[in-house]
Amino acid sequence: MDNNRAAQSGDERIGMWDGMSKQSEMHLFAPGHSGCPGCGPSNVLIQVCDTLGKDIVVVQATGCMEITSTQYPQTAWRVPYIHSLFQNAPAVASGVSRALKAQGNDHTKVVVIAGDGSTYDIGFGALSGMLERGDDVLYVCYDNQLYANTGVQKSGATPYGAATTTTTVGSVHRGKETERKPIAEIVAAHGIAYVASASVAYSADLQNKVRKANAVKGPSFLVVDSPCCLGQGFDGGITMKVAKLNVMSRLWFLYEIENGKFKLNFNPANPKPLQEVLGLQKRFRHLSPGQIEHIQKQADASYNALLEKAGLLESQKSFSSPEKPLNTPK
Amino acid sequence: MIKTVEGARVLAEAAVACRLDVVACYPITPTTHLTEELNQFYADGRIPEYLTVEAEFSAISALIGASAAGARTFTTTGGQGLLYMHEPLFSAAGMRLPIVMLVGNRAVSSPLNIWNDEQDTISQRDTGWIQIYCRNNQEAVDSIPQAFYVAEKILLPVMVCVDGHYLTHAVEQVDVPDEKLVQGFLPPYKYPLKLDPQNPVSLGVYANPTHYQTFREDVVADMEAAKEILVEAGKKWGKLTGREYGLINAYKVKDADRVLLSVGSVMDNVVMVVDELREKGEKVGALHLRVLRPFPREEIAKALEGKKVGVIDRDLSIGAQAPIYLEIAEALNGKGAQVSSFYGGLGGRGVKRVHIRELFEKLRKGPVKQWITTEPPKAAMKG
Amino acid sequence: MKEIRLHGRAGQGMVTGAELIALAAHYEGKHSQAFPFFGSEKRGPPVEAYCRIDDKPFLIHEEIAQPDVVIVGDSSILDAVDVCKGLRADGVVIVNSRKSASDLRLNAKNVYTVNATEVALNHFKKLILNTVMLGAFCKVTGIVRLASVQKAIRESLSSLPAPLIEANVKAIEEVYNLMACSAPAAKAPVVAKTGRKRK
Amino acid sequence: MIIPHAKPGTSVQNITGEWKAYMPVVNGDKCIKCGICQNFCPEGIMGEVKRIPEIDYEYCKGCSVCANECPVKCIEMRRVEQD
Repeated sequence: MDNNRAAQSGDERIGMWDGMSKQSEMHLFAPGHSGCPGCGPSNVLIQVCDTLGKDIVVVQATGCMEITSTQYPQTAWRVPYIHSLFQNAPAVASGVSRALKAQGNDHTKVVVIAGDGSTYDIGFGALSGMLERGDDVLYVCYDNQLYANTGVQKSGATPYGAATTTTTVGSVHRGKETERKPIAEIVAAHGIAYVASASVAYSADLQNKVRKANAVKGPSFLVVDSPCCLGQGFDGGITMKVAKLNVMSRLWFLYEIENGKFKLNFNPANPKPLQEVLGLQKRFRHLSPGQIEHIQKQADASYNALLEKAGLLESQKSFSSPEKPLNTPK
Repeated sequence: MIKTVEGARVLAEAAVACRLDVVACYPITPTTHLTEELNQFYADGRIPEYLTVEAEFSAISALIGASAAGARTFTTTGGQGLLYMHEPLFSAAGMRLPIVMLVGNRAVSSPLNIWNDEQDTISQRDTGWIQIYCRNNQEAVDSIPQAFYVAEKILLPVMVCVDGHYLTHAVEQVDVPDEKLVQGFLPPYKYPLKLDPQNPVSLGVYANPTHYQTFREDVVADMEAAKEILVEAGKKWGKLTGREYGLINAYKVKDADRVLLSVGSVMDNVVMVVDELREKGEKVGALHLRVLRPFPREEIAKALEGKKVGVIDRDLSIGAQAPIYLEIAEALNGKGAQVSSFYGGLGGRGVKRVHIRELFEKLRKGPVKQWITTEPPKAAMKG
Repeated sequence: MKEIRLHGRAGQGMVTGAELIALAAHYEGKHSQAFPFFGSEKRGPPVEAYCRIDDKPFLIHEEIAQPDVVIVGDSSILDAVDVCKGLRADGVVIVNSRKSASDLRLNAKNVYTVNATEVALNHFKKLILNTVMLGAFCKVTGIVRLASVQKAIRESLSSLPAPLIEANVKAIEEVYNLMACSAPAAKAPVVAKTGRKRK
Repeated sequence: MIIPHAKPGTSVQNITGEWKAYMPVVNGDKCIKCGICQNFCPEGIMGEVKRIPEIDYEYCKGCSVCANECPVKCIEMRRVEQD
């Protein structure tokens, strides 16, 4: 598990790195940010930035990671960074990438780093516009399945059944009554070259996908499961355990969609019982047997759909069709 | 009954007592607790429909549809959220839809700031929405049923504006009107041209130059007519609760030579200082501008003729004089009054009693135009 | 008028502590107000909350600059935050610390310390410090009575599981008894007025 | 004229280490230098991978992710001596 410290051998370190200790100078996302103890998204930022290196511009949407990292006069970012509003990061990123291009810079990568609220909901229109324009932007969504910064409200990424402060548990309604948005498939449907679903707890897979997405000329998209202890209701110390269990219990999948072609990176053939991961989280404490059964059915259905799209279903194995030539030149 | 409760949470009770049909909310500080409390009422079946929209732009858009279809509608937002409603705010007023919204006043970006001032609602004063400002949570709770009463009678949407943090997050004693009292005050909602297959009218039409301005003239005329209905609602509410409301609230102004005027919770602090200074024999007064739209020009002129008036703007019109000051100065034109403009208290600095004492002093000389609550800024700004 | 400022770290319950005092004062027929420092919903950084109590209604919407009482739930913030800022001359400071009052070297005359963390960790898994500190507050100042705060705990924390509510009620009593000094005689309660007239 | 901005990495001035009630202590002998703790630390202050972790307690918030994820359980959470 090589955390691939940012490649910056030999360059001068004017102000970019001034830390109080060797450890505090190591990463492109510095310590001292005010994320909660055990914050999943904070770790995603460190892994993503270190993998991408210094030659990037980060465009951020309002959200937990923006508020905790840029409280004037301090910032945790050691790379060029811009934040404007909650719903316009993809548009801002398009602007930055076109400006760099206009000035003859074709190497600096523009990277949007946004939460699920801005990605699935308020900024979704701007995201779709950016994808259709084919702007050269790498979009990373740290997905903690809720609006954390404003105190745990529901987002389009909140799973079925989960209690949040806007899918409250009462005598008539009990938690979220709709499924998550399949954001990766929706983004892939725009016909872009690379989309991937990763997890904070599978570092090698995550960093590999960051590298592949970075290599794409044009839009690429990563959604990264990054559990939020405060919002999902568990102690910060087990954030990575919850993330691993999400994958092992078919609640989160590791896969890639390259030019529309699905590739499963991890096949949870015999999944862990749902109760193990659901039981760790306060947001699921109220679930009725019926709701748990619904989640189980949904998890298995998603799994089988993914197997089918990746051509791994038993029935497909006998006559898997040859690789179809790409229709859209990329 | 009197409760010790947080502003944002008790406002949900006041709204639900009006028997809402459709609520659509997007969470934003400082009104998240109200958004959450409304959802709890929905989860317990007290509100039939609650949309968790993906953005404030869609909150108002959803309520435009619901209101036109005959539902009584309510939402809440603040700061950036209100700014993201800017376009549909005009549309809702132009379509004469009586939507009621509770705005938790908050500073506007950039820089980003979640604390209190009134830049957000002041920047939306031209949208055609009636604007009621509240000095404290009692006035806020009392103003929601009155907002529906006025909106549904004159068919114009209403913003009830409540200072974020200082009021939305203040836990204090509030006499919460129960549903029976509110139902006695508020007639059921009947939108005359409801979207109805039995009467398939088209709403939100396209008007060419011949007709467009006629509609705008009608909105302007009805906004003026709303003054009477606001006073009517305030009187009717007074009979039921003992707390009467009007367009303005003049406290010890009649014989005052110096008066401070503003909107929102700062006026409670001014009232406390007025009491202090009156004990020392100083003839000072406080005038709360409860209704900013429609702007009560005549009432202001009558109340402040010949006095030294200080207008506190916790908002800005960048490149011009402070917005509320400008309107007050115009209303007092030729009335022998001396109007000063004090602006500041932005982004959570607030205007505290220590500042208010200074402002009353400055009014002795006047008229002046200056910042208030200026900390030693330049040093802090170096960054 | 009594003005109280509570200090601690986000997630330790100091905001709830201010609300419990305000509620307790209301039960005793007084007028009260509480409101929190204000920031985004994160655990960890220092926060403060405010509470005002008076016999007559008051109309104040501003932070507390000259507190009569300062309550510090987490002494680890002492070098980051000047908790005694603006403290009134005869003001009282109550600090959760194992050190003696003098060792803390705070610039205040009346400083009381209590090892509330230990009591809290006996009753709760997490470091919830509000109720334990309120036990010391009632004992030292007598501004509100212990029974009123316990009633406020039962009523406003009703959504919590019952054993946790009782743990809070017991913990506050334990600290109340732990505090060495005696509380000044509490004034007789005033019967709550019916409607509340706002000018 | 002031453009709202902040200089890179200045968050290091914010010593978050005071937040912790518990602190991780590494038993170097049992450590197999797998790098999991360095990789998963949300503050990124456990030093280089492939080395025994050196924790910068100025920033460690005591979240215990490292202790929970260590495959050989060589990191122990100990109560911070509050004064």
